[in-house]
Amino acid sequence: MAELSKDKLRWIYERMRLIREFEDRTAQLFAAGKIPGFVHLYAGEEAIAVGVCALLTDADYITSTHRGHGHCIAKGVDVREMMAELYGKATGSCKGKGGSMHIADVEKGMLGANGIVGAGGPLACGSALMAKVKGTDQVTVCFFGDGAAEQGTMHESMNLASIWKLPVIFVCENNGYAQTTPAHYHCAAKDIADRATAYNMPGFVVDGTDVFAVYEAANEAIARARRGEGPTLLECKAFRYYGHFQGDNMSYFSEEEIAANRARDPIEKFKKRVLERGLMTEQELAEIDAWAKKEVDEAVKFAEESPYPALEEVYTDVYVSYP
Amino acid sequence: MAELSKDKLRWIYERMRLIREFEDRTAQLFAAGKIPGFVHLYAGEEAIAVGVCALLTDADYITSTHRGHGHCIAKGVDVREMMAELYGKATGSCKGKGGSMHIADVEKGMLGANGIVGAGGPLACGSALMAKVKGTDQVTVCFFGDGAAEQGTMHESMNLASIWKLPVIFVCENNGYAQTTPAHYHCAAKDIADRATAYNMPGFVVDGTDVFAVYEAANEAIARARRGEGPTLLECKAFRYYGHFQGDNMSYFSEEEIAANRARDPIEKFKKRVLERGLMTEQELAEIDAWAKKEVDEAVKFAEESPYPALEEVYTDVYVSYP
Amino acid sequence: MSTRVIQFREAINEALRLEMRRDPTVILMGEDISGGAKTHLEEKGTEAWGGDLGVTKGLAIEFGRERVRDTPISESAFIGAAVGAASTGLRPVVELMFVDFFGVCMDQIFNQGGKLRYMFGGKAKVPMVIRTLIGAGFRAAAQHSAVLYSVFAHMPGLKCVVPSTPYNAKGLLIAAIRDDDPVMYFEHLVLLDTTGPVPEGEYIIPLGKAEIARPGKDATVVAIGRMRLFAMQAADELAKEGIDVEVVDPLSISPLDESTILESVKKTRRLVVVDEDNPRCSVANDIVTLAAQQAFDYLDAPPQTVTAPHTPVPFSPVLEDAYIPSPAKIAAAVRAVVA
Amino acid sequence: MSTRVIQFREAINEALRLEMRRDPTVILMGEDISGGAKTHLEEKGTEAWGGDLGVTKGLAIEFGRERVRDTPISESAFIGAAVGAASTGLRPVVELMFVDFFGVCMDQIFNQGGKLRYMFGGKAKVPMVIRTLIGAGFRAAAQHSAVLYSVFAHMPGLKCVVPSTPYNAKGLLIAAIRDDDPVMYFEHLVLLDTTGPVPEGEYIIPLGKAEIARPGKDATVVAIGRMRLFAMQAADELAKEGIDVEVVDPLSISPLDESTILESVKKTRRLVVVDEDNPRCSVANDIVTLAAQQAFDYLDAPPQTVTAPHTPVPFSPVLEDAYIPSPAKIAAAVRAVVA
Ligand SMILES: Cc1ncc(C[n+]2csc(CCOP(=O)(O)OP(=O)(O)O)c2C)c(N)n1
Ligand SMILES: Cc1ncc(C[n+]2csc(CCOP(=O)(O)OP(=O)(O)O)c2C)c(N)n1
Ligand SMILES: [Mg+2]
Ligand SMILES: [Mg+2]
Repeated sequence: MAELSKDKLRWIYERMRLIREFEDRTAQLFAAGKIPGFVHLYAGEEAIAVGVCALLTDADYITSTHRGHGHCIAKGVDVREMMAELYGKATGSCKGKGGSMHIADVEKGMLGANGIVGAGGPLACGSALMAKVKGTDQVTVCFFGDGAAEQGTMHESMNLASIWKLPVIFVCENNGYAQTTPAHYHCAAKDIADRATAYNMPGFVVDGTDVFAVYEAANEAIARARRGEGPTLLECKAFRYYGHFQGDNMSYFSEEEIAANRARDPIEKFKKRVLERGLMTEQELAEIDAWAKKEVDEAVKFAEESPYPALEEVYTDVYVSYP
Repeated sequence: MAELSKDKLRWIYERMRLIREFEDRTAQLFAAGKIPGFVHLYAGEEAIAVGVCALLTDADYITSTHRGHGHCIAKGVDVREMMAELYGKATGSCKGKGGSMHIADVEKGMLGANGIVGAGGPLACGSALMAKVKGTDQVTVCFFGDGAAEQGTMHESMNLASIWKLPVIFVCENNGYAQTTPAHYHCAAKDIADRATAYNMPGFVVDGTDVFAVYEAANEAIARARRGEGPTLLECKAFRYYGHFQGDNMSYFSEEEIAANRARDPIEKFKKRVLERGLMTEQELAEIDAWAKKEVDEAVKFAEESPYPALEEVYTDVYVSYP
Repeated sequence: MSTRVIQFREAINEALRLEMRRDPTVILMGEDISGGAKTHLEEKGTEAWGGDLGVTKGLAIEFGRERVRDTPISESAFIGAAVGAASTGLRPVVELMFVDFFGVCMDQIFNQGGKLRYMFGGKAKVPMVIRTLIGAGFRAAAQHSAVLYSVFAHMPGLKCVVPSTPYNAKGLLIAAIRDDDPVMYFEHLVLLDTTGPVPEGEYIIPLGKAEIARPGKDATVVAIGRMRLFAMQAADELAKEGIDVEVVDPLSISPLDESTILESVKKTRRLVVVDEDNPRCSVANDIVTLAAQQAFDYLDAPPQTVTAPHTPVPFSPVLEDAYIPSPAKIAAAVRAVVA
Repeated sequence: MSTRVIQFREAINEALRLEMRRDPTVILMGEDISGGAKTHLEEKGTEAWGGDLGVTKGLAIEFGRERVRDTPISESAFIGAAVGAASTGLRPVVELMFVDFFGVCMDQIFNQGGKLRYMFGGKAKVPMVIRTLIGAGFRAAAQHSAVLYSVFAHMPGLKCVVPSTPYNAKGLLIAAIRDDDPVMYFEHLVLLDTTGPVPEGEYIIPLGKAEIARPGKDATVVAIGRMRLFAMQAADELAKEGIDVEVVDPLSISPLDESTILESVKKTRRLVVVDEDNPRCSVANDIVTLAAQQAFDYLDAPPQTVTAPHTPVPFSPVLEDAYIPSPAKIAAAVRAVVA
């Protein structure tokens, strides 16, 4: 933690707060019928995306999941464009064609939220392979859920990344559930991190509600990848505040569980730590809170005022060219 | 070994010798242009199929691979029907419709050779699930190669079998290569058996050229499965005498490797052991050798004399009924 | 049998329930088809969702989690397990949550389930059903809105059924479960909320038989799944213009009831096919080909197709609405063939 | 450019070699495309097979194993890696050994590679090629003999190319590698051994352009891939009977060169489509539909299709031969349309 500059600490808190604000607002907008489709919220897991992305540059890549808003924000995707995308507007990150499950910004190194569970593993091997073939030091982070860990693609990807020593960091976001199904039911391993042995790579269980712990573990793993020593598996244990998607009744959470989750809120944890150690002040934090709220206000305004795409857009962007 | 009755020993030697004879003959017939298509031979790996199947009854199931002849013979499929199948004759195990890569005999519990690497894992979970739902003590053995271990299906199957405690025994036949690609290149794990940890199941490395070792390991695993305690992973290390398929130049084998393989021939090992311990005599073994040769002679004769299927057979057996 | 008005999803649920009562070898597998496995809900004998859209609600409660199995996200494993179980004595009904996910498990469906019988020379059968969601209209975007049934209709060894009303959804599913071949059963997301009269007990609608949804004499509109509803709306509209449309709903797309379609085309001499799937290598083109080959001399106008365009499904509501075939487009196509 | 007679497989190899020399971002991945990785062969700077059928022979030797990568049997991982690499700056050419294996990796092909550009609103491109073997005739049975290109032609976002001669195999592959969209390139197993004249240097045959393989006036035979060779044989046979057949080879099936086909059909007024794929939801039916819709008034006879039956590929040589469309069946179909 000594190594974290004031600027980095601010950045971390800004991003975590911005994610939380974005997600809380999205939940409201969904409930109000303003945002259609399937929406999966990241609130509760902020420390993972932010702790990892704090170590990346725009030249590094990430692959994401259906629960991608947090990854986007942590990787620096514009929240106005994101919100416009959720609304299906022409000004969205994907011109309104993708929606929540496909937000992407390749320029920022964000290779897309993904509607297919486990699909990011192979893609991450690909951008990592690009870096290896071109001889750059870019790394790729593959975020995936505990549920995704049971997909064949993740197995294949971890094996491939390991034998080719690809610069991939596999970050399993174990929020305890795949939809309504608890990880201790769907996963035979005691910890998902145990699977690292199967690929002869380092594997660690990390407290995914502690951004400092995530940062530290990711730092090691990313350095290893940049040194050309291959992939690492980090299992970040966390929780989600919202249901699997908006509309989920969340009946599978017990009351104790919900209380326990609230008690390990990653943002509160961060605040407590920086305040205790005098690294940031209440005032600074409050300013960021206000900033984040304003950012999201503006994003919503931008989205609402933006036009829908022209109907011809149905037919474009399928191919670069199709004679 | 104490537990192996004389009858069982005879059976083991018969089956191993019959496989070897069948495969050597098939190689000749292929070279002579009598058997068409893709043919993958099992010679060298006899101890695995035979050591495992010695513990099964007709009510138990096995799933197999493209290299399936040995599994068929060990599970008691008729060699005349098998040879007729290789010839594409109407009297074949599959009426000539399947060929080498699809020989099956569901009545004998042989759920088919398989042209798709890794496809047997899910199927094995299925027959095991059937037994579990029906409450029988039938087990299913899933044979798969070292190359197949990198397929997503195997990961998914081992996880599923473990969480549901399905009576499956995963038998990895590590013959060192997937086609021309050595396991130490394609597999990140030190031993494939290490992957058992990823599924919280027992995993063992077994000498796949020693039928007694295979028998012993399989005995444990099968007993465990029958007790309802779930799957086990056995990695049987062996080699193959022939190329990946007939026509392979085998250039990737070094000379030392070939010599080392010959020195651990599973049939010679068995003979040495039973002779040393006085469990069988030279004469008994020679009689079985002669018997196996005759079985295969007859099988070839049967195949050659059998008719080809009628052309209408193209259209039948696609569906049970298709109005 | 008394008849009530119930939802499409309830009709499916009822078919599953009746078959599970009748036949102990019928089992279900799928992701969260009950939900909350090994949570406090299971302890209390309840469940979470009964499927993402509530289609399988209550079945785990009645039949237990041994027969109604929540699975990991391992479509290859559990669909392949269904093939293995079907060929050794069970009748599994499995759920592929969205058809869009077929790419992670297709080998087990077409190369194993669909071919096992043929490869084994007829010495096995694979009585199983794969239920799966199809269709646009939910703003679910490019990876959760496809139709794709033409890919399955292409495959020898598979049967494909596309119900369109609660009534036929129930009868077709019962038929599919009792069928000895692997059957793909396609549930349109938007149809799940629709309602209609459904008799209480068991009944069967045979696979491979089309239904004349509306008799008419001026033009034949063959419309699949949800498109039947749009075709009926278009037909009402056209009736006001004096155009009498016959709407044919194939119900099964493999096997396809060629004779009912041909008979209708020979009668009306005009054909419009409506299909929400993408146009290339589609059931729509199969039906046009059928008419062009076997009713050539009867056709008075070039057959028309109204389909989705050759594009993925866009997210934006305005784009998605433009993507889906509409009653207006169907009516325009009919006007063109009767012109 | 001087022209030699070489094998189909050599023409492909040459296309790969030239493109790899020209463009350092072109890389290859596939199972045993070199072979013998990390064995004594690699130590000696040699390789095992250069692909199961020798198509990629020598490329690892010239370009090194960093650019020519043998893979584990993990089609989802390495084809998905190609998608990831393509969208971040490489031009991967990957080998799916047999198209029959598409079921283990299709998600990465159609839901990722094929849709990424659309889902991202045009803000990405995926320049990659998937080479894959198709076709019966090798006695390789039901899981190693399929054609299946219609499944890929169905998918928006993918392009599909089916070469038929060494000459067009080379030109089409170079075009495919330089194309900015994902291209499926289908190599017929039986064609690999065929020979033909091929110029030495680089040249392109544009995607989406059909070729008139043989001009004629009495009937149009559209024949894809290997079927072109059979159609030419049938045409020679029919010429003796005084029937002058025009053979059109689409070369690309997506995009399909509709105008060349339509022009031919309008001229000859008769259509036979020959396609080794299974008949349901097939390119064959797309072409019949095209003619029925856009050349309706020109057709003098119902269009015929000569395809594989709706069955898996049988193993037995006698059955497999009966399964594959033959010159005799093509000739019979032409006789029927000109009758
Ligand atoms: C291949 C595939 N199967 C199933 C789904 C449906 N689905 C979407 S998210 C999800 C649960 C994912 O769980 P996990 O990976 O733990 O991610 P989380 O939602 O907890 O972030 C499921 C089953 C899908 N999108 N893709
Ligand atoms: C899904 C799939 N990918 C590739 C192949 C081609 N193929 C057939 S056998 C084989 C090697 C299999 O190696 P292994 O599993 O070790 O079995 P072995 O041949 O050594 O017995 C390959 C790549 C296939 N049949 N199926
Ligand atoms: Mg989760
Ligand atoms: Mg092997």
